[in-house]
Amino acid sequence: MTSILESGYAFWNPIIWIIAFVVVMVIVYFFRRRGQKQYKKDTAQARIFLCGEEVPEAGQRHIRVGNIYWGFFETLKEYYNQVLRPHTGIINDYILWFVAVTAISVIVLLIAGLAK
Amino acid sequence: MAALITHSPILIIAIPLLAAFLTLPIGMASKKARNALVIVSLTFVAFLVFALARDISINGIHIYTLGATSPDLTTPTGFMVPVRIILEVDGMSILMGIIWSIVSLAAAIYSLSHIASETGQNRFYTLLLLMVTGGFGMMFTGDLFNLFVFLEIASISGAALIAFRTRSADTQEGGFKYIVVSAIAGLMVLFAIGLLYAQYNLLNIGALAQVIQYTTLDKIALALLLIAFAMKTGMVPLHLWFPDAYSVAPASITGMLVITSHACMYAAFRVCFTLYGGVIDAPVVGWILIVFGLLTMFVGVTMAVYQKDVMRFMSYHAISQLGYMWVGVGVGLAVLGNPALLATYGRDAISGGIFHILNHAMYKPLLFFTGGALFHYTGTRDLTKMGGLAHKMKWTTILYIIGTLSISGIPPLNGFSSKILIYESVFRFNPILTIIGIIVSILTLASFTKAFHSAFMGAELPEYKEGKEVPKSMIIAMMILAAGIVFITLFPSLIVDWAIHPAADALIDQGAYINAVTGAVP
Amino acid sequence: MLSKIVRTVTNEFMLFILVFGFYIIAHGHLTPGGGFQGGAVIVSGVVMLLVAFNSQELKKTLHERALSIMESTGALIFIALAFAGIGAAFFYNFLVGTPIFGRIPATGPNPGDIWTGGVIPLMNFAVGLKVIAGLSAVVLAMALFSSGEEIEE
Amino acid sequence: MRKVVGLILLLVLVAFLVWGVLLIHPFGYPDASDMDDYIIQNAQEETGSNNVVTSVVFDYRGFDTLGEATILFTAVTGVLLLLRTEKRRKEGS
Amino acid sequence: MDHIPFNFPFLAAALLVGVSFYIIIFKKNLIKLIMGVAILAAGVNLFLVSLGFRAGGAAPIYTNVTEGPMVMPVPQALTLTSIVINVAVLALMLTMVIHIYRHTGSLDSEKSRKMKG
Repeated sequence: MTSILESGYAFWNPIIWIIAFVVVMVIVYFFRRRGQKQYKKDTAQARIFLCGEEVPEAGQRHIRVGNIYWGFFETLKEYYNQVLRPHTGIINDYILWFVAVTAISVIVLLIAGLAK
Repeated sequence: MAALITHSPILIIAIPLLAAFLTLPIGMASKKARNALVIVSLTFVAFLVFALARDISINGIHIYTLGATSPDLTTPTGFMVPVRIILEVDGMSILMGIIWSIVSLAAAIYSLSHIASETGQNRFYTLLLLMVTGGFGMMFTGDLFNLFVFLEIASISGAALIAFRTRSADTQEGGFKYIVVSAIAGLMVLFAIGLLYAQYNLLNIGALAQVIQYTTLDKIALALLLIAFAMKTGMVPLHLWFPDAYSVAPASITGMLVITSHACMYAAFRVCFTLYGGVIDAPVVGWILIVFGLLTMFVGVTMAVYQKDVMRFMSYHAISQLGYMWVGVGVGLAVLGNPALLATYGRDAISGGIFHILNHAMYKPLLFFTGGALFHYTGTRDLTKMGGLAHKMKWTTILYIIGTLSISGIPPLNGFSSKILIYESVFRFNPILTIIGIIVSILTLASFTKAFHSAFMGAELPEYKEGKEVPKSMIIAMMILAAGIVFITLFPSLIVDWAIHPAADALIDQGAYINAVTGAVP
Repeated sequence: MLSKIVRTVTNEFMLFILVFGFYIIAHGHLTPGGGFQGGAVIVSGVVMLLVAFNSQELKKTLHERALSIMESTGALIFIALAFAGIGAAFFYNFLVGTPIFGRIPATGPNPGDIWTGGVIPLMNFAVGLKVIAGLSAVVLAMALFSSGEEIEE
Repeated sequence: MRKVVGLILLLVLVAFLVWGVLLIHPFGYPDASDMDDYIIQNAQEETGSNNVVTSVVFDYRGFDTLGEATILFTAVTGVLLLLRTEKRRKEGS
Repeated sequence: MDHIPFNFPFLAAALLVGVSFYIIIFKKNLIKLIMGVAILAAGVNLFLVSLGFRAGGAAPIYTNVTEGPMVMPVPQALTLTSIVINVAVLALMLTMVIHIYRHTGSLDSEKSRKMKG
């Protein structure tokens, strides 16, 4: 069987997963069949109801990317202040980082060599 | 046919070069002939790569000595040291070659309509073919200085292609940052090569690996080589140039630049495992790779959630995915000196990292291509201006969903197959790494959901009412990569047994690489 | 455009520069030098022309399109010479021992013979052609661009 | 702040480089020279060229020279691509 | 360490690398930055070519050479390759700087930071 992936002490087989997924989908479809029968598209039923207010245009209705995950960024504000500081966009800083990492790794390698 | 296989390593490098030299005169005559030349040469190269892969899976490492009286005469008769340049193709090299051939062909097909409205197309295709040459040379060469030369070819052509759209200032800025970073990394690599040459008077990787002694000079050279290649790969905190350069390039070139960064990562692995494999202080270097890899994963994905430019967003995701490979292979390197642990989980970790390279090379160019399709349709890279595009771009939406599920490791797609390999093997080395990896995977899914909602979902925006799906060749190029994803998804263990484990063993088994060059018993 | 004296002297000197560059290219396998060095010498002459006359004047004689084709030709000759040896191996020096450039010099110090070197003199010529065309095109393009008007595609 | 940290790290790196180059063989007395000795002895009858450097550039390491010429070609192509004319862009090549 | 007095070329190469890194890191003018890259390339080339020197060696060219040791030919070939590569890189860098100056009207690397974060 060419689709059983032996990974350490477990195995992974996409075929089995896909079969199970299809079975679950069929069950879900049967439940959905038992829903409202008299629903019709393109009638008053399908229109958006905003507790009586009239619905804004598509342009305003769409939630732009700036408003998504607002709480996430609000919570991690400190982290982002820290992590945004190196991203200056100045080419000189990029090379400074290169020099820094090279020097540090040379020190680490030499000290490890001495320890031996 | 046998002669074709014998000469295939050099043909794979030389045919795109020949096509690149021919592109300009032919393109001045007719555009159709030029496009046909590009596509046909790349297809033939892909065929050669697969033929060579089959040959290597049967006969082992493939050697090609340039300029000798016969290609397998690595050292002059009666002399122990290789003098000429030697191309050496083993399992790892040919895996990278397969990836590069598929992605470059897809990128060429994508470019046919993506840059159809720009000037300077002859030189664009010339540089694209030269970039293909540089990538193949980096992957197949067995000579350190030759590696530097092809690294420079790939870097210069990539920088010129990043700055292709000269109308806006940010393309020039991105190209300038890329070329400065590449030049300095390349010169540091050259300095390290000089340090090695001064001691051993050798340039061939296999011959050097036989006599290297890990003196102080070798340590400095190792640090220079490793950090220079890591900078070209985009490892945090050396990643700062990465989004600036990748977000402004034409989308097809961005898809190829991802693979060139993988080629630099391959060079770093080659240095750690093959060149220094016998003498390296494995736990220390392994932990350096692991720590920087974790940093890369986490910083990359958190910065990606923050982005509003679709291409920058995907570039930061490319950075964070590179972290998985560093961690996986770093764990394997950390236990390199311990055969028991290596057999228990080290080989699985290395296999997971390499398998993730393959998967990432399939879905990340696909995502960059979808981003380019969005740019092609809306004329902007800003996610805040997009919305409701799924109504018009049905194919792009489906392909974007495939790439998203794959990159965030949702079963059953291929991203999950490699991530589970990495997770389970790394868990036995240190559970913290697995936990961080899973957190990063969750954040990846979250950020891609955000981008998907803001770009595709929602009602049809008035400014994008008219306009139709992107041209056919772009869809075909994305389809090629999506087909690769589906194939790897359905038959993971087929790929692992035929391509990934040979590659991992080629990295681990240093003696075979040395034997192929010197013929001496290690 | 500089004064008439400068332009005349430049025209006279250009001949000597061409001869010297050609000598360096042709004797690359006997004396220090080669394709890159000789090409650089000739391109320095082109830069001298660019200083004496201005770039618009030079554009009338040096067409960027022709320079591109010339450079591609040099590159194609080079890679064709490399491919020609593929009977043995890529880059095999297949001309050693043949009548053309095939003589083997006496081992050790010798006065030197122009008909030696196999493919090396031919590769020198190909690289020289390539360097002349390429660097002249770059210098001309930069001069034209910074003087306000652009090269034609 | 940035200047101080940068200077310190730069000095560290330069100190390591200086220490490293001082550990190399004495200038003019290389330790190992097998490859170069072989080339110096056999270049004449193998390539028929008096100039050993040229024989290295075009025969022993000719592939590097091909890459070098390719790099020059790449740079020229890139420069002419970036400095291409503006007016042809209107009608779209 | 008795051979330190002989290593002045290597020392000069290392110091050139240091000077060039100082220029690249602390000079905000893009042209000066390119000069720094050029000096870095010069340092690496000096290091490479001085590796192959033999005391009292002649140039490895048999045309009318006097008997005696010859310096190593391979580092000279590598240096030739590296010089041409750096010429190519500098040409491309200058082209991009010309374009940046056209677009932003300044050569300050702090002005050309449209993309950050």
